[in-house]
Amino acid sequence: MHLTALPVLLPFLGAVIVLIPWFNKRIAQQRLVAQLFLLGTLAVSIVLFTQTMGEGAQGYAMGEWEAPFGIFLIADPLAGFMLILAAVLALASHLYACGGDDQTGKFFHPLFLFQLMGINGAFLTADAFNLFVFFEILLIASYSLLIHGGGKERTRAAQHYVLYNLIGSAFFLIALAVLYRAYGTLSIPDMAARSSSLPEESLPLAKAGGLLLMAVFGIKAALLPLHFWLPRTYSSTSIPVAALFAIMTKVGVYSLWRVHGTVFGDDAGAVANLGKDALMWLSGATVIIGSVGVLASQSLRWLIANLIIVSVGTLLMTVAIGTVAATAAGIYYALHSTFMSGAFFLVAGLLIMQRGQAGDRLVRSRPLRYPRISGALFAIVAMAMIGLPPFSGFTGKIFVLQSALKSGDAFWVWPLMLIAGLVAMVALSRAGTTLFWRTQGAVPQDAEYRISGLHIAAAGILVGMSIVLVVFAGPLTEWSLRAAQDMHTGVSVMQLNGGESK
Amino acid sequence: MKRIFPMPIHSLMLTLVWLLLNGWSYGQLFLGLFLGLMIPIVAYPYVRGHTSVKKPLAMLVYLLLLLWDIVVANVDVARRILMPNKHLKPGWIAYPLSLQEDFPATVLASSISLTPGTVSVEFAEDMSCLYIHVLHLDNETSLKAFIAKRYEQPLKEIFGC
Amino acid sequence: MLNNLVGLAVLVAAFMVGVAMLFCLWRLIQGPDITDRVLALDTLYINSIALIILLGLYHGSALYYEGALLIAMLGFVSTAALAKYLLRGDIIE
Amino acid sequence: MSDLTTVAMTDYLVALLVLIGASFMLIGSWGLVKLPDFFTRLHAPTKASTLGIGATLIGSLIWFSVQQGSVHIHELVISIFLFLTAPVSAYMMGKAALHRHRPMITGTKNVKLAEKAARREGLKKPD
Amino acid sequence: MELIYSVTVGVMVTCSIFLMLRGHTFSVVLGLTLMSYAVNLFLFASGGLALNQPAILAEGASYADPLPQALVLTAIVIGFAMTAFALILAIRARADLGNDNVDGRAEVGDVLSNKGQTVEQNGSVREHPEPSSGGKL
Amino acid sequence: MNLIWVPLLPLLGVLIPLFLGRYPRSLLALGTAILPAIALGIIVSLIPQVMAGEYPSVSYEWVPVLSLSISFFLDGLGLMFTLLILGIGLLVILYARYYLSPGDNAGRFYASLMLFMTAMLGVVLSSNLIQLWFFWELTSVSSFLLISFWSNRSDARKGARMALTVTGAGGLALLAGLLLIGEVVGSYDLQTVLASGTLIAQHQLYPLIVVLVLLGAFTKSAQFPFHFWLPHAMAAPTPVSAYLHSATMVKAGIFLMARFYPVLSHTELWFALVSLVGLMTLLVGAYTALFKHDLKGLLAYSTISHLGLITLLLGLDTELASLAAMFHVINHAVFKASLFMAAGIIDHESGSRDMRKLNGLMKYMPYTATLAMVAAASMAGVPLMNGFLSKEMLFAESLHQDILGAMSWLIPLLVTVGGALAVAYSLRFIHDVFFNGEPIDLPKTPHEPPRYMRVPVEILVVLCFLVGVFPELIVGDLLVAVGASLMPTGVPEFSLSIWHGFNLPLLMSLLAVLGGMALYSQRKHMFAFQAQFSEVDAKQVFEHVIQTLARRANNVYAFIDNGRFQRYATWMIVVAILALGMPLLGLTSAGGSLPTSDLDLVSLGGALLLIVGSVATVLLSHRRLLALVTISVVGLVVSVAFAWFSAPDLALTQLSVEVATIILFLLALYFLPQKMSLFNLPPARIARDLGLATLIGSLVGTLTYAMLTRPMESISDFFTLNAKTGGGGTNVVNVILVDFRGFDTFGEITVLAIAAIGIYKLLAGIRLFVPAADMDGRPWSSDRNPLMLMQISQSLLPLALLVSAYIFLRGHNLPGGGFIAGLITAVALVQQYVANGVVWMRDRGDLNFQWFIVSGLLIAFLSGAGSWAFGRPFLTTWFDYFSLPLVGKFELASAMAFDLGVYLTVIGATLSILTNLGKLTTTDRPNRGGQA
Ligand code: NA
Ligand code: NA
Repeated sequence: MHLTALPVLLPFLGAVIVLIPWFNKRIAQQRLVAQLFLLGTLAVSIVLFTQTMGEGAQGYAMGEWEAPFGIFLIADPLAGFMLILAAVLALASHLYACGGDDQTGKFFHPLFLFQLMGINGAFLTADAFNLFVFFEILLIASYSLLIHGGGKERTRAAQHYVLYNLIGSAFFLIALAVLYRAYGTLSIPDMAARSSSLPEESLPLAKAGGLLLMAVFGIKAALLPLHFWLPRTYSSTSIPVAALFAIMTKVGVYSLWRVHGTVFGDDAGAVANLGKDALMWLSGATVIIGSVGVLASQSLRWLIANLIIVSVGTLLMTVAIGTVAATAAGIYYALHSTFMSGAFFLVAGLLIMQRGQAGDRLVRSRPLRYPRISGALFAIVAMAMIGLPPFSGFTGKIFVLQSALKSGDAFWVWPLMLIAGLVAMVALSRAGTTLFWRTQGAVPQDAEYRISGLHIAAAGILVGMSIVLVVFAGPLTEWSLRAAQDMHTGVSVMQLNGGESK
Repeated sequence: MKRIFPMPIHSLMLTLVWLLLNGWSYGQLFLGLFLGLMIPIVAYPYVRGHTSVKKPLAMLVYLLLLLWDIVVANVDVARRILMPNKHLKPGWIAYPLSLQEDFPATVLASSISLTPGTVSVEFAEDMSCLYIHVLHLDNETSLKAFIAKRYEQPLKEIFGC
Repeated sequence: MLNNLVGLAVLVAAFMVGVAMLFCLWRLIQGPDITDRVLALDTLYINSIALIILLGLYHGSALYYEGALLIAMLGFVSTAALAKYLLRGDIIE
Repeated sequence: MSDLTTVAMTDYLVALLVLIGASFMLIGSWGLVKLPDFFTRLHAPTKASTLGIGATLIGSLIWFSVQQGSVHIHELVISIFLFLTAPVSAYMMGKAALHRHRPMITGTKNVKLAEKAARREGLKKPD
Repeated sequence: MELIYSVTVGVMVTCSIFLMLRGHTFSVVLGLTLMSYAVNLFLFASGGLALNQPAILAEGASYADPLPQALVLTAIVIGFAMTAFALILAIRARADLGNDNVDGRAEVGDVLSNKGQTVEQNGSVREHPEPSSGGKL
Repeated sequence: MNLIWVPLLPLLGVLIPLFLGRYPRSLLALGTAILPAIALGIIVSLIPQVMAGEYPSVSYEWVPVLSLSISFFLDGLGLMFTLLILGIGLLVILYARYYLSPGDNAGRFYASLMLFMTAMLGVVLSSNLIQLWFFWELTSVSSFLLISFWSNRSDARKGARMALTVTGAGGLALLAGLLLIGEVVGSYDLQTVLASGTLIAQHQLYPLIVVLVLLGAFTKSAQFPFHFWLPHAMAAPTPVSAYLHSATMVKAGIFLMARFYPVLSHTELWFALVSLVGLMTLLVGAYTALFKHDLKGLLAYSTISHLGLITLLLGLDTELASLAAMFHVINHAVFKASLFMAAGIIDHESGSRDMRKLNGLMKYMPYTATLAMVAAASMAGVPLMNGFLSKEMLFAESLHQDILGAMSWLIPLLVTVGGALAVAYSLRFIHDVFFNGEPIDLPKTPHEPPRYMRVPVEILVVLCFLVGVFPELIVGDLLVAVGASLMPTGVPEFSLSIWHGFNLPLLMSLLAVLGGMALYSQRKHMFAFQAQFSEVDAKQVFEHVIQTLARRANNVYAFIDNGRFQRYATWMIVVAILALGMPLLGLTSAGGSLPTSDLDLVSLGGALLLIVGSVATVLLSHRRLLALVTISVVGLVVSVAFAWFSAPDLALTQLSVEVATIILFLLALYFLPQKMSLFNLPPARIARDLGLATLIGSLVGTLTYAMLTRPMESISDFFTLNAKTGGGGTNVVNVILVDFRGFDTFGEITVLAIAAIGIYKLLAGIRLFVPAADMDGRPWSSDRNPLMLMQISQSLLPLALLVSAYIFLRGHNLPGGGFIAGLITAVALVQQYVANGVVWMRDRGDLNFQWFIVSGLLIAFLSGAGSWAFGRPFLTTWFDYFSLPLVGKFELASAMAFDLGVYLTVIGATLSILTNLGKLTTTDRPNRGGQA
């Protein structure tokens, strides 16, 4: 019954519990509690997902106030997908962190859980301002996680990331204010319902607000030219945090789906498909710039960060296409690209631990101590990222390509996507051969080059998702389609109030 | 007793202020008393051992006197502000302190500052004197005598030192 | 409701306080030293208290009172902190 | 009848108090503009905070008490705060000004005392 | 009234954006603070301007729109948390990188420090060498 | 047996070598060979069915949404390729057992080989377009692993990457082509597609489809100009070259062209493209082969040439030509695989592949030499060998075309030249290696290889001979079956006899042989001629291209992203300007239909204060403390403005936050440089920034005006109507905060708590710059705790706590609430720190902020979750009115508990934020900081 609220409240409660001073010096207990809560969140997310697939969207009226006045959480299949995605990613990243990264500073575990709370809240909330609040939660948690472990590079990156996002938050508020004035409501379903009948006078406000909000989500999603924060942030933070951050861009994309897909969707009258053209151009440009970055990258993490930009650009192209099929493709692609980005960072972490001074720079170094397992993981995740079969990248790529073909957008989507794939192949084959094969000297035997089973398991979980995504591509793509349909249909205010008896 | 009721005068005054804030009712009285009890317990560690007021009544008289002085001095200073600057004769005096405890000295300095025309700016390190800036310094000795008689003397009695 | 006499007086008073605030603003811009500016800010706090009380009087509403109370409490804190900064740099040491 | 007179009386009183308060406010702030050096200007806010606010508050107090028919004296708390804090603010700003060796107009008496006091602030006057 | 309100908000936004485009953390945070004032005023304006109509029941017949007020309240608090973080981060950056440039690279013309010292966590004080200007990443 | 086992068995076979890796080499090879052998058995058992035209097939659903299924079928074309893949594959497994040295990781080698075999089988058996592509890409990937097998060698890594890149690029084109075909046909089922020839040919996308599919085929089959990767793939171990780069993978492109022959051929475009590219490849390959001194290099270019030959045949517009192409696929696979194996033996037993050193090997390894010479004869197209037959067919068919119109006679001529070149390089292979004097400087003395290493070569050479002599008997039926795949409408009559009488093709053959001999005899001159041209190393060119690309990318990247925050912020602002500006541009006037209200003097004064304060903040921002003072004015006036515009709660909140912010700034300022130069930037920059700022400022201002003058239908009335009855409070704003939108507040205190934690982290282990002097270089005062401040602050604390209690308790009905109360408490406590110092406070019991935060958050959570006990959603509030004697009526509400949580969190977070920073400098700071 309260299931819909639990993906937000469980991480919160977990965070507060591990924040109790008793835990301060008890790292093992912190890990245990955090893992339990993460597992709980995953379980809840899965149950919630199956429920939404069975019974349709689940609304949850915070404070039992009816829509559109109170704050609602809505779990629909799309949200369910994202929740599971976030939970699995968080679980694996956290597992990795338990290998020792969590001890390089205080309060890792509460922050990690708070981060998940913010992300899940953003996925669930059906209220525009509440979305802002959850954005802030996930942002402030990300600021704090970003600097975990310290170091000059992290400070430098944090400086950009924090200040940049603060400006973004200011714009978010401006956009919300304008939209509130135009719509007189903050509930996203209510806004969607009012869109087609907005008075003439309010249209400029609605448009200005909607476009600015698109820009704000574009910042999170790393849409060109708002993507600059990403590479440095992702490549300088600690490995498990970078892995978790892989979902951050998807929050932006998701918000575009949620807000712009419904409030400014096809049925929105005079504000229908607001900003779609701009999104088309910019998403394409994002893919290009990301690819340029991929070619230019001098270190593995920088490379991964740019690959994330490419994948986000691809995702945004599906948003720009905007058909149900494209959204479905986007959903599946989001699952794939998020898991793989996270997995790639964890794999990079394994390599960094084995390469000593060389770190993740793409230069000659000593041979790896565990070439087989790290090589296998690297190969899988790299192939998935490029879009080579038999891993999830190829299904994702084909899904997107097909949806673009059906909507008549192939002429611009295809060349970009295919060339980006080629660029990724060039860069990753170069990086891979350098990292694994351009070696000199003997295999180091010192303890510091050792990696733990925990690290490998964590990376393995995420890398394994690319196989899961392919093996179960059948049902997953069908579910994506269902989720996309539900998303485009939207949930009406009436449904919300009917679904939740007062 | 001290632990439960660390600052009885404070408690009373707080209850009073509470009633000032909320108006009179039995409910507010209870609430005020409750807060008057609780707050000192919370705040007690952070309040230095004040020199306590030995003669509360004299304190009241002192305050009323001060109030009157404020009114009178305000008018005087207002006049000086409105006059051209060239008539102004600002100056400094070092008032020799005979009040040595911190709190009474603070009250004295505050009184001096509250009455317009004089501002207590600094204590000597050894508390031997109080440096006062005077907006219009006519007669240094009479001012010192005035302060001593009007403020310092009563304060000595109030605080019993 | 406010009657004409008091209403007029309050309006005039508010205007005077407003002018007083502009005087403070002048000092704030003019300086010449940071201490002058802090002083101007401190005076602004006090003027604001008066303005808010007058506002309450004008509207016949007691709701503005807490605002004045808070400025009285908190204005002091910031003046003290600014002065402490000028003296010691480190305000919490 | 007597009620009406009371109202009229309090009206005049309130109006007067409010105007007095505002006048002192204005004069204090004018002093801030007009007075020649920092230390003389330091005297200005005390006017505003004592009689200026005081009179206004009493005006408000009387008016609300009469209007609402019950004693309404929470304005006093503001005064308590101001009376407690204004001297400290002045003291702190004065100390800062001494520390910073703010110049005084020529003709200020006993400047040496100020220098002596400033020594407490850990600095000799630069030549 | 509406006009002057709008002009004020506009000027505040202008000033804040200009500050944010300066290259120093302090200016940027200052700009952000100013921005949050402006944004709060803006958000507040979405409910319209009302004189003497507080959203307290039984005070008057009509009320100012309470919703934007609640939103602004939340925004103020969040803004405070964010400003605090950004400011402390600026200190951290100064400590780690030796300058207060937003990019962590000192530029010619930056005032680097007033002959600062470094205090170690254990309390010992040591002279901090003047960071060289024009340092590169 | 089910067809699915054919690709599945080799896939399972990947695991065997991985597990047998440490066992003896023979066992490993045997273990690896078992499963493909079974698969071959299955295929052989299916041959009769295929010959009868009943194609075995199997299909499982996989991803219906993508039209991707697991579907295989076996037709003649597939059969021919399957036999090659499995047959030669088995021979290669045997051969590699001897070829690999003990130092090589044979397990990995065999596993990769099996993976490749699976991929190849998948390609030729697929009956789903996307699945075909799936395996197609898998061949690229697995061949990458095989080429780079000796991964410590730079040339192996580079060769592998180059092969991957080129074939990968082709693969992407192929994917596009296949998806287009699927879209045009409406099905991704290959058999449906193959039956839709006219549908595709008449579609407007047909040219694009042809180009894309051919790009895939040409890159894979090393057709000019994509041929350059193949020679560098020779860095692979020789078994790999024999298998991938002669028999199978490079034939995948040929397979693709053959596979889609029924639907894509028969147009000018197809024939022109395929034949010309094939011809070009044939000539370039053959010519280059002649000059290669490396044995494998010669064979590689020869392979390119023969692939061109096959392509050319597929491009000649006759049915017999395409049959000949298929025939040559078999022939070339057989002789070239054996030649590679022979070359491998030579390399293995002599330690060199350089034909300038290898001489007279006939003496040292006569048996191997004989085998190699027979195979080379086949390569040259000598009669009685299989190569002769297919080449004769080429010569014959080259006469039956009109691709070049009037210039079509060029084709037979050029084909003959190609034949001559083939003869020449074959001659060189034979003469230069096995005769031509004595070996020079060989690392080893050559000798015959182990017995069983020769077996694969023997088998293949015998096949060359048998096919050459009994073509009809051995491959006749197979070719018919293959023909049925290419030409569903019917296979033309053809004869595979070795003797067709004296005819033009035979003459051409003769010419080719004579010309080749002539060429070889004049080789010295030719080598000298060729030596004038500097040899282009494709690997270096490729590497150079990639590096240039990376460098260019780097430049572009650096140009776009200069790592400067200002750049990023500028972009963001530009985007915001566009987002806000576009909709506003269409407006004729910013004003809407609502009437505006009059301006009063106080508002004007307030606006003036705000404007001047903001501008002053900018102008003074280089003198930071001053800027701080001016911005405080702005903050103060904003709070007064909130009071002015009927928002007392906002005024209170803004005020308390304001003070906390000032303290924070002051704390921060101590550790930051006190001054900076504001305008040290070029004036153009200042102007630009100013322009941008003004632009966005004007837009936001306009938007404000537009908002204020437009009517709105808001949901807000609900809140005023229900605040008292539903939320139990008269302060609607507070009821919204703790009830209607309590979830926002819940999030908000979480933000505050996280900020506190984050700030704690930021300050951990920080090494601070502590200024010894203020911004004017003045040392700090020595008076730590000014007397009056100390004394009065302590008196204020209880009072402040009382006020905060007051504010807290009335919040629900009047302005106030937990947040403001919390801030007041926190500020009052901070004031104690300011006045008395950290040490003093610590001595009196330090506050544990963590507990404050935790208990605050927990209370807020529990007050929200408490409603669960009553079956209500999170944060559902409860309130009721009670009455007690004397006290009278009072209200209790669960929202108060929530507000208490807010209160505690705010205290904890604010104190933690402010005092943690303050505490940093405390550790034994010398009293006279200035003179320390
Ligand atoms: Na005085
Ligand atoms: Na030779």
